Formats: sequence, structure tokens, C-alpha cells
Amino acid sequence: MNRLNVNFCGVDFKNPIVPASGTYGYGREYECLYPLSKLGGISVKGTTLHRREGNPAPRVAETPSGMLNSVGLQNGGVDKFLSYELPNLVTKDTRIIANIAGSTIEECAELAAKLKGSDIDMIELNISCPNVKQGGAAFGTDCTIAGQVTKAVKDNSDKPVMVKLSPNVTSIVDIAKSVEANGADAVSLINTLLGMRIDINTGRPILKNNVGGLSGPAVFPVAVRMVWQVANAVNIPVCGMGGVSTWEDAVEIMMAGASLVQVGAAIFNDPFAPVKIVDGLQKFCEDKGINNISEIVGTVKPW
Amino acid sequence: MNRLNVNFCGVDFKNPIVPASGTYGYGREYECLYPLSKLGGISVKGTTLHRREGNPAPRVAETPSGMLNSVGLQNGGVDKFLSYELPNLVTKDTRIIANIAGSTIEECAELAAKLKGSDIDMIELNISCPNVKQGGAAFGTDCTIAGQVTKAVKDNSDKPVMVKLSPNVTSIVDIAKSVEANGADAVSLINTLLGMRIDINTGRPILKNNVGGLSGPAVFPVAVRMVWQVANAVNIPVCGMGGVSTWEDAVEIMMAGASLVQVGAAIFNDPFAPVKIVDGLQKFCEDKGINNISEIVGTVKPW
Amino acid sequence: MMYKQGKYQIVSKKTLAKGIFDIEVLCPDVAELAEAGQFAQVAAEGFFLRRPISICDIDKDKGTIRLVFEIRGKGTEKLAELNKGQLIDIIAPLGKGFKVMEGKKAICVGGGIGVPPMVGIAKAYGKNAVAISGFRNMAAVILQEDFKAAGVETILCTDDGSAGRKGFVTDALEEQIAKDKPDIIVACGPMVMLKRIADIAEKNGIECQVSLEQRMACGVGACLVCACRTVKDGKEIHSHVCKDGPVFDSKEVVFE
Amino acid sequence: MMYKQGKYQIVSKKTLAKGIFDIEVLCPDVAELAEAGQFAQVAAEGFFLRRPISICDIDKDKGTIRLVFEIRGKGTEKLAELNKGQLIDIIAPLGKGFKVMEGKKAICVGGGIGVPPMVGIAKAYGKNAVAISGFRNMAAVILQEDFKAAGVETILCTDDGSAGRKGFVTDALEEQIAKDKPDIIVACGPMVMLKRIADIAEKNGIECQVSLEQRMACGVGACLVCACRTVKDGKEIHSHVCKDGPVFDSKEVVFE
Ligand SMILES: Cc1cc2nc3c(=O)[nH]c(=O)nc-3n(C[C@H](O)[C@H](O)[C@H](O)COP(=O)(O)OP(=O)(O)OC[C@H]3O[C@@H](n4cnc5c(N)ncnc54)[C@H](O)[C@@H]3O)c2cc1C
Ligand SMILES: Cc1cc2nc3c(=O)[nH]c(=O)nc-3n(C[C@H](O)[C@H](O)[C@H](O)COP(=O)(O)OP(=O)(O)OC[C@H]3O[C@@H](n4cnc5c(N)ncnc54)[C@H](O)[C@@H]3O)c2cc1C
Ligand SMILES: Cc1cc2nc3c(=O)[nH]c(=O)nc-3n(C[C@H](O)[C@H](O)[C@H](O)COP(=O)(O)O)c2cc1C
Ligand SMILES: Cc1cc2nc3c(=O)[nH]c(=O)nc-3n(C[C@H](O)[C@H](O)[C@H](O)COP(=O)(O)O)c2cc1C
Ligand code: FES
Ligand code: FES
Repeated sequence: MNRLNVNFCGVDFKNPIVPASGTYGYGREYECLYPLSKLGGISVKGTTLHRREGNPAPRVAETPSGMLNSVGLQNGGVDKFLSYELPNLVTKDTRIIANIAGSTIEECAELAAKLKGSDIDMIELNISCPNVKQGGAAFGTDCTIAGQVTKAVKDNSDKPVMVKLSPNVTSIVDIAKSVEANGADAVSLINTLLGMRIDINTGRPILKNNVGGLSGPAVFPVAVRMVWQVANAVNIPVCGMGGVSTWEDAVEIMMAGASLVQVGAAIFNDPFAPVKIVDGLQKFCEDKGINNISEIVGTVKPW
Repeated sequence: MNRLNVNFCGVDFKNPIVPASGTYGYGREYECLYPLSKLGGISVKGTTLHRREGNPAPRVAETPSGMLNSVGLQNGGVDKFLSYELPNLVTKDTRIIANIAGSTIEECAELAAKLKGSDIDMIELNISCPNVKQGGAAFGTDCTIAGQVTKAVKDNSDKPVMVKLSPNVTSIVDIAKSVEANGADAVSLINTLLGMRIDINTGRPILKNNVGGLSGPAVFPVAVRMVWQVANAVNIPVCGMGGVSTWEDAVEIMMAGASLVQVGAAIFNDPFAPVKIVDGLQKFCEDKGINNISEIVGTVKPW
Repeated sequence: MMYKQGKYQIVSKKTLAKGIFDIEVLCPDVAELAEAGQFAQVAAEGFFLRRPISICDIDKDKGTIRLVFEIRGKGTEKLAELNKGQLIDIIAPLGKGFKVMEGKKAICVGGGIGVPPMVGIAKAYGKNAVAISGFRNMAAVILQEDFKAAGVETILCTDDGSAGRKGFVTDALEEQIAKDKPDIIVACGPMVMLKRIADIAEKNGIECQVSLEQRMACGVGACLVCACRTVKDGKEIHSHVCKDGPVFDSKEVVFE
Repeated sequence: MMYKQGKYQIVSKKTLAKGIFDIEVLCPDVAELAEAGQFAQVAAEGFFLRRPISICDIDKDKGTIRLVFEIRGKGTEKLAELNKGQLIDIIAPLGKGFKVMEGKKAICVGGGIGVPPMVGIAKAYGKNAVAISGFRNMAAVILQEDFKAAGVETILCTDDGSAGRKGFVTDALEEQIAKDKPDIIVACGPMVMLKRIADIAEKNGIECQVSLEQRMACGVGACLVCACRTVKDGKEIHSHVCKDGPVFDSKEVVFE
């Protein structure tokens, strides 16, 4: 009895656990540990129209129960994704979420158009990358632009479009509502919180980019809160992430309102984290007599 | 040689370390461990016009490297502060920062007026409490209101006024500039990030208030980033806080731009934290041959 | 208000029942100050907040206190890894303990992990105390010998009757009162149990003190997170378990 | 690409110099796959990110690898607490190791904590290898006997001349090249040293491999944080130390 399969925007996932974009590459590096078919899906590294080299290193700094990164969307570009990564991924028996980012609305639209007819299962439109100068966070912190870019991608796509929101805003609910109104099929949250670390011996920021995105267990309470707020404000499904590292965390964020769960930085600590979470959810359902994990989505009862 | 004394808005602090509002009461509970005179100052528990009972319990939830609280400004009211707490505090040979919060602009003004002529050294105007329905965060997330309430308090005060900012905003710099333009003598940041935890066994939020404010080491990178951004955008001094728990953290947030440092949640883990930080800063200055700790403020060299 | 913070050596560790540990900590300065019913804020490595654990017993001569705790989550699981010879980081003694009235009779009622805090106070009343303890079943029974060694009469109850009498401590309490009315009842355990006991005490006109629990941060009265509803001068206010309690006069407590 | 993740037993631990530890880990599956120059991602309890540590030596028969590391901060301090018999959580072997060319001559240059990765590769070249090691002073000298035991000729340099010759490894390298030109130079140490060595190799027309460092997260090539500037087909790109390296042909590396 498969208690873990979930339908998310019309796409069937065998389980709700998906490695988060940018933390798992295209899965190649983890295949020697376990088959990718154990995963509900993979949200691939953020893809841009053209190849990008990303920001200079150091691109990572450790923080209490978390980390900062400033990769800056290094990737081979959408053509390489389509010609090299996708053909490999489609053989892995798992869902493929193409995470895309553009510096202009037109670029986002073009990216979506390029993915038309391809074998990807969904698009995740990243309007919240804190590590790039144009697009990125600028899109994700303005309701109007967030709506416009969503619409542009929807208009050029034949796949369900999930929009990935930034937590660095006064009201994530307003942004969520705007992308919903502009056709988003789902939202995913949270991307990283903007942070900084300084090496006190050198008086220099640890990251060459000065600032970077905070992720890992440290941000989990913020993620749970935002997922809860957004799930209660929109009528499209929510994909939750931000600090999830155990099956208990997955249950918690699902109770808050997430139908699908992405696992990111936790993988660096334990590459088996996603499959351990899948196994934990399976056992949780069995122990509690839950027929399908979707039953717990959004069930938190506020006081 | 006192290497640690700092002048902040014209007030002399013997060292830059101040227990954060709400985490240290009025100091009474820690006097049996060490004299309060070891501290640069104390930012007292948030004071309101009238006595408040605060939110129902549970009011605390643990998080990775941090905690959520939803106290909701329980306090005895400003009259009790003036008649009972202040007379005791003035004997302690440390600076007294009165942290105030009101549900309306008028209330804030009235609070400031009540403190006129009293023995406090500074006012810290809290426009960022996430745990109260009116005022609090609502003031701190809107540039215009933040400016108005700042002005109202300044107009009714004879003390330097420091405004405490919320991190739950798209641009903390805009809020900082607005309070500066309206007469704030300093800003302090960050207050807590809004978060949530759910007890997966009961399906209920752990906090009776559902959501609460995240503090502790988990938020430190966000605090450093915001202090850096704000210090670079305003010409008034910055009091930094959020996750500071070691002297190294204090050095880091000072390099980012904080002239004064508050220490909050770390005290729950180690009640000696503030004095250990003072001692650590002293040794740091001696080892590095720094004549006065103020020399490191804002010295981080961005790449 | 007077307490200490430090890393103290664990001089003995015992397993009392499955998942329940009894550790004895050498901390003469703490033991000197401690009173029955107070608690310690115990640091668990890797966790941000300390865990409040009642001081089960105090040996002022040896300079030790005993902490008896049950694994309830990840923090107590970590504490359970500590062994004899290792150091434990505590803030103690904290809070207000139980009243000790020379020559008066007390009934000490504990439910489950609420039994440990009864040891110290029952000992203080000695032969004038009756300890009523309730557990799920025989496997969960702890600390009965400690009461007996101090000359305290014990009444043991289990939910399933696998040890002692079957049934609730409250039934045993009512019978005991009928038999020999005490001057005071002290109790620790689940809120529902405490409420029932408070009612029984009130009905019988007996003074009653209950030890409450609440999630804590500072443990010393500074942060105000550990609120509990109490009545003072006819008005409901928020008191704080760590400083105003954990022991409260049952008449002050608003049981929800 | 093939690596393992697991908790493996530490079978021996030695202190090589102040703050420098040598631990031998029993991990037959890892040892089987490992090559000189690869590294392990080591978990330090209480820290979110793993610490990259080079595999100093591999004993495929015993099924062990050696990790030699220096306390540089809080994470390595925590690792230093691990003792014989305890488990260490590693992901290994990772990255690309050094080239081993049968019958060819190699000079292995290590500076400071860059010396450990030279042990395995020097052993592989055995009598055909010369190991030039540089340290601050006598007290910091490590691993010289390991080279000697493998029949490797050693040249020891210290900054202050308190052991071996006084001066930089690069001077010793130039002299050694003049004396007996090798087929390959392999090196690990500070970036400035590596750059100098690359220049020397280039000038002398000798192949050269350098082992780079960069802050890491995944350690396997998935997260792209460990970028380093390299030249491929005349164009500068960002390669990744954990997957494309840590060992690079020195001609590919853009030294800043
Ligand atoms: C005054 C007082 C005295 C206590 N005395 C004892 C004792 O003698 N023996 C014993 O076994 N237990 C005692 N407890 C309960 C004990 O504090 C909790 O079982 C323990 O905190 C659970 O921690 P955990 O990490 O295992 O659970 P987790 O659920 O992982 O803890 C998460 C957070 O919730 C808090 N928490 C969870 N349950 C409780 C609770 N019941 N009370 C307070 N905080 C809680 C934890 O302290 C921690 O901050 C006492 C509690 C209080 C308030
Ligand atoms: C491929 C590779 C091989 C290495 N081999 C060895 C070895 O064999 N022996 C040895 O002693 N050291 C080696 N190092 C360096 C070692 O990884 C660092 O000294 C260690 O990570 C410092 O951790 P810390 O917690 O003590 O320092 P902290 O400064 O507290 O660490 C904070 C963060 O910065 C990272 N960091 C700090 N310095 C470095 C560094 N130089 N390189 C990479 N990350 C760093 C840490 O991993 C951690 O994420 C190697 C590094 C790399 C990249
Ligand atoms: C190294 C790294 C690279 C990332 N790259 C991307 C990316 O390319 N696109 C994207 O949408 N999010 C990216 N993210 C954000 C994650 O997908 C995720 O939203 C965030 O890390 C929070 O989840 P976590 O705490 O589980 O890591 C990246 C995160 C990390 C740590
Ligand atoms: C229990 C608790 C109560 C607090 N009460 C107040 C308050 O009354 N007024 C205020 O301005 N900030 C209050 N704060 C916020 C702190 O002063 C501080 O801004 C925040 O906790 C971040 O610092 P930290 O990470 O060092 O705790 C409170 C924080 C905590 C944890
Ligand atoms: S726990 Fe801080 S006041 Fe009680
Ligand atoms: S550390 Fe992740 S790619 Fe190198």
C-alpha cells in the first residue's frame, strides 16, 4: 500500500520528498548511494538562459545550525540542461522539476518556452534568489513584478508552474496572492534568508559576495510560519522547504500546509537525508494508520 | 586603561554589552551571580502604559540553535517601573535603557512623557514586537508610521531615543532611514523573526499564540547582515543584537557596524554570557593592541 | 533569591525503570541552598534551552542532590547519555519549594514522573508523612524504597493493578484522609490529577500545595515565558512557574 | 564517481605535533576505493557542515585510511576530541587524486598542513620520489619518518632553520630539480607556495599537480559552492575543488 504518493498540481509524485534546487545538482552525485527512484522528484539546479559562472568563492559560510551560500546560479544554461541533463534524468523514474531563473521577465518567458514540450514534469520559477544582481530577489519582493513574471512564464509554458517565493519580505502572503492571481499553479517556499558572516581575524566578509542566503535547520521555524500563512491565504498547493532535515520536520511543515516538501542543506550534512525522511514518513503513516500522507496536509489546529 | 567604554548618543557606557530587553527582566534575577555594574547597561523589559498580563502559555518553543517566544509584553506598566524598578536600578552603577511599547502613537508619546525627568539614560522605542496585536510589528513594518511614532516620542522626550527595528520587512534600510529622518538618535536591531513550531503529536502549535519571535544564534547571520546594511545607510549609531552569544559574535556584529551590542537569548543558555563577552572583548583589545573597542565599529571591508 | 550555575560532577547514576534515570550530583554549594520542591535548569549538549528537572532529594552532608528524570524527547535523551564521573551543567536551586511544618502531618501525592519531587518533601516530614504514588504499571514503579527508608508510609497505585492497588491516587488520597486527616497535602503530577487533588483538599478543608510544570527559558524569573494562571487578591494574573513556583498554594492556581 | 558514507571506527590516534592529530580509521570499503590525494568529508558533532580532510595514507590490506589534521577552529577542535574506539562519520573517498606514473620520478612538495596529502602519493612513487616538506619550526615537523619508511628521500625545510635547512620549500625544489629533474611535481600547501611551484614547474617544463582548498558544503559536486578559477580551452571558468579537484594540473589553475 503506497501511503506516500501525492498529487501536486496534477503531477503524481510517488512520495512528497524532493531535494531542493541547487543542493542536489541533477542527482548524478548521489546515485552511487541510492537510486534516485527513491525520491518523489528532483528540483534541479537553477537554470538560466545562458551558461553562468556564478559568483567568486568563497561561496559558503557556516552558521549556527545552518549555512550561507552565494553560488549565484552557476549552471550550464538551458540548452545544456535539455541536451545533457534531462535525457539522463528521465531514465531515473522520478519527477523532474525544472527550476528556472531569469534576469528579465522576457528571459523567464523565453526559458519557459524552451522547456515547452520537454520531458520535465513541472517548472519552478525562482523569483527569490538573493545571490544575483538582476531578477532574483528583485522579482520576489515586489507584488506587481512577481505577478508579471508569473504570467509571462505561464503564458509560455505547457507545464504546471510553481513560483518560488522569497522570505525576505514584509508580507509573503501578498506575494503569494499576486502570483496566484496571475496563474501560478503552486507556490514553493522558502528560499534563503539574506545573511552575512565576517571573519573577525581578517575583518572581511567570509563570502566573496559579502552576503548570502541562509538555509538549514536554523530557518525551519520561519519556513513553518510562512508555509502556514501562505497555505491559509491561497487556494493553490504549497511546496514547503527551509531547514527540513528529519521526517518529523517533514510532518511538521506538511501539517502547516505543505503538500510537497523539499529538502536542501540537510543533504550536505547527511546525503541520505531525503531517503531517511521518506522511510520515516512511511513508518509514521503505518504507525498512525494514515492511509495517505496527504491527509495530514494543513491539519494544524491553531489555538 | 578602559578599552571598552563607548559613547553612544552622548551616553557613556562603561562597555558596549547590554542584556537585551525582555531577556533580563530588570536585572534582579542575575544579581546573585555577579554585580550588574559589570554590564554596560540594561535594556529593561518592554514597558507599556498600563500593566499587561501578556499572552497565554506556552510562550516558548525550542528551535535549532534558537527559540521562539510569545510573551506578549507582560509587564507591570510604566508607573510601577518608575516607582519600583527604576529606584533600584539607579543604584546599580550601570546604564538604564527604558524599552517602551505602545498600541497607538499617542500611547508611545505618553509613555515618553512619563519618563521625562526620570533617571533613565535612554529610551528604546520598540516598534517591532511580533507578539502583540496592535502597535508592535504593525508600527515597525511601515515606513510612514515608524517615522510618525518616532517623532511623537522624540517630541515628548528629554532623553536620547533609540528605535528598535523589526527584521520582518523587505527593506530594513528604508525603515531605518525613516526613523532617522524623524529624529531618532539611534536604531537598535534586530528584534525577533516571526516563526512557528508545531507539536506533531497533538497537531497543535507549541505556542498558545500560534506564532512567536525567533531569537538566538540561529538568527545571528541575519542580524549581522541587517546591521551592516543599516549602518551603511544611516548616520546615527546602531545598537546590534540577534543571536550574539560569544565575544567573537560581539566583535563580528561591531565590525558590521554596531557601536553597542545587546545580548538576549544567549543568557538563558548561560546566565554569565554578558560578562563573559565583556571579559572576552577586554582580552581581545589587549591582545590586538586596540585602545578602544569603538575603533572596530563598522570596519568590515566588503569585497 | 540565591542560586548557582556551574558544571558539577555526577557521582552516581542508576536506572530506576525503563527510560528513567537517577543521577546524584556533587554540588555542595547548591545542596547547601536547596529546599525540597525546588528544581534545576539542566543543560543538554546541542540544545539551546535548558531542561527543568526537580531536585528529588538533597543530602546536605554529602553535598549532593539527586535528579530523577525520564526520557521524554531529544533533550532528556541526551541527558541520559551522561555517566558517572562526567560533568553536568546546572543552574540551581531554583524556584519556591514546599512548605515544611514541624510536627504536622503531610500526605505527599505523586503521579508518574511527578513522584521524584515527593521524595525530598516526604523525607522532611518523615514519619509524619504518607506518600501516595501512582504509576502506569509495575514496570514504571520507582522510588518506593526511598520513602520507606525515611520512615514514610507508602501507598502504591497502578493504573492496571500490576503493583499495589489498582486505580487512581485520588481514590487512595480520599481514603487516607478519611482514615487520618493530614495538615497539608503536597502533590506533583499531571494537571488533571492536581486539579482533582486540589478539589479534594478544598472539600476537606486541608491546605494543599501543588508543583506545576511549564515550558521555560531562563528558569530564574527574568524572561516571563513560563506563565501560569493564578488568582491574587481575587484577580486573575499570570504568575511564573520558575520563580513564583513551581510550588503553588492550590487555591491560587487556575486549573483550566 | 563512487564513494561511501558511514560511521567508522577509529583504530588508532596519535598526536604528531602540538594540535596536529593522526587518526587511523577502519573503513575497508572506503580504503578499497581510495586513491592518494582524495579527501574525506568529516562530520564534527554540533556543526552543520562537514570538514574536508585529505586522506593522508591508505592501507588497502588493513582496510584503513589515515587522516591527519590540525586544530584550526571549533570544528577541528571537536574532531580532536574523538578517541580510539569511537566512531567517526565520514563521506569518502571524494574528489580526484594525484596521477601515479609507473616508473617515473616525482617530487612531492608539502607546506605545513599540506604535508599529510603528500604521504600517500610519495609512497606510490616510492624510491622514485623525493619529499620536500616545509614547516614553521622544529616543533611543527611531522610525518618525515613516514616518507623515509617508504624509501622516499626527504628534504626538510623550516622557516627558522630549527630543523633541516632554513628557508622555503621552493628554494629546495629548484635545487632538487637542478640536481635531478623529475617527471612530475605534486604539491599541497598555501596558495602563494603553490603558485611559486607552478611557476618553477612551468619554467622547467615539468608537469605539475597542485591540491587546492576551498570552503565546501556537499563535498561531492552537487552544490557548487567550492568554486575555483580554472582555464579550460583558453577560457576562464569556475571548476569545483571537491569534484574536479582537489588535485588540478597547475596549468589549469588561475592563481590570484
Ligand atoms: C519545574 C519542573 C520540574 C520538572 N521536573 C522533572 C523531573 O524531576 N523529572 C522529569 O523527568 N521531568 C521533569 N520535568 C519535565 C521535564 O522538564 C521535561 O520532560 C523535559 O523538559 C523534556 O525535554 P525533552 O528534551 O526530552 O523534550 P522535548 O519535547 O524534545 O523538549 C522540547 C522543549 O520543550 C520543553 N518541554 C517539553 N516538555 C516539557 C515539560 N513537561 N515541562 C517543561 N518543559 C518541557 C523542553 O524543556 C524543551 O525546551 C519538570 C518540568 C518542570 C517545569
Ligand atoms: C580538499 C581539502 C583537504 C584538506 N585537507 C586537510 C588535511 O588533511 N588536514 C587539515 O588539517 N586540514 C585540511 N584541510 C583544511 C580543513 O578543511 C580546515 O582546516 C577545516 O575545515 C577547518 O575547520 P574548523 O572548524 O577548524 O575551522 P572554522 O574556521 O571554525 O570552520 C568554519 C567553516 O569554514 C571551513 N573552513 C575553514 N578553513 C577552511 C579551509 N582551509 N579549507 C576548507 N574549509 C575551511 C570549515 O570547513 C567550516 O565550514 C583541507 C581542506 C580541503 C578543502
Ligand atoms: C548551495 C545552495 C544553492 C541553491 N541554489 C538554488 C537555486 O539554484 N535555485 C533555487 O530556487 N534555490 C536555490 N537554493 C535554495 C534552496 O533550494 C532552498 O530554497 C533553501 O536552501 C532552503 O531550504 P533548506 O534549508 O532545506 O536548504 C540553494 C540553496 C543552497 C544551500
Ligand atoms: C523572551 C523574550 C522576550 C522579549 N521581550 C522583548 C521586549 O519586551 N521588548 C523588546 O524590544 N524586545 C524583546 N525581545 C527581543 C530581544 O530584546 C532581542 O531583540 C531578540 O531576542 C534578539 O536578540 P537575541 O537573539 O540575542 O535574543 C524579547 C526576546 C525574548 C527572547
Ligand atoms: S522561565 Fe524565564 S521567567 Fe520563568
Ligand atoms: S562542495 Fe558542493 S560542489 Fe563542491
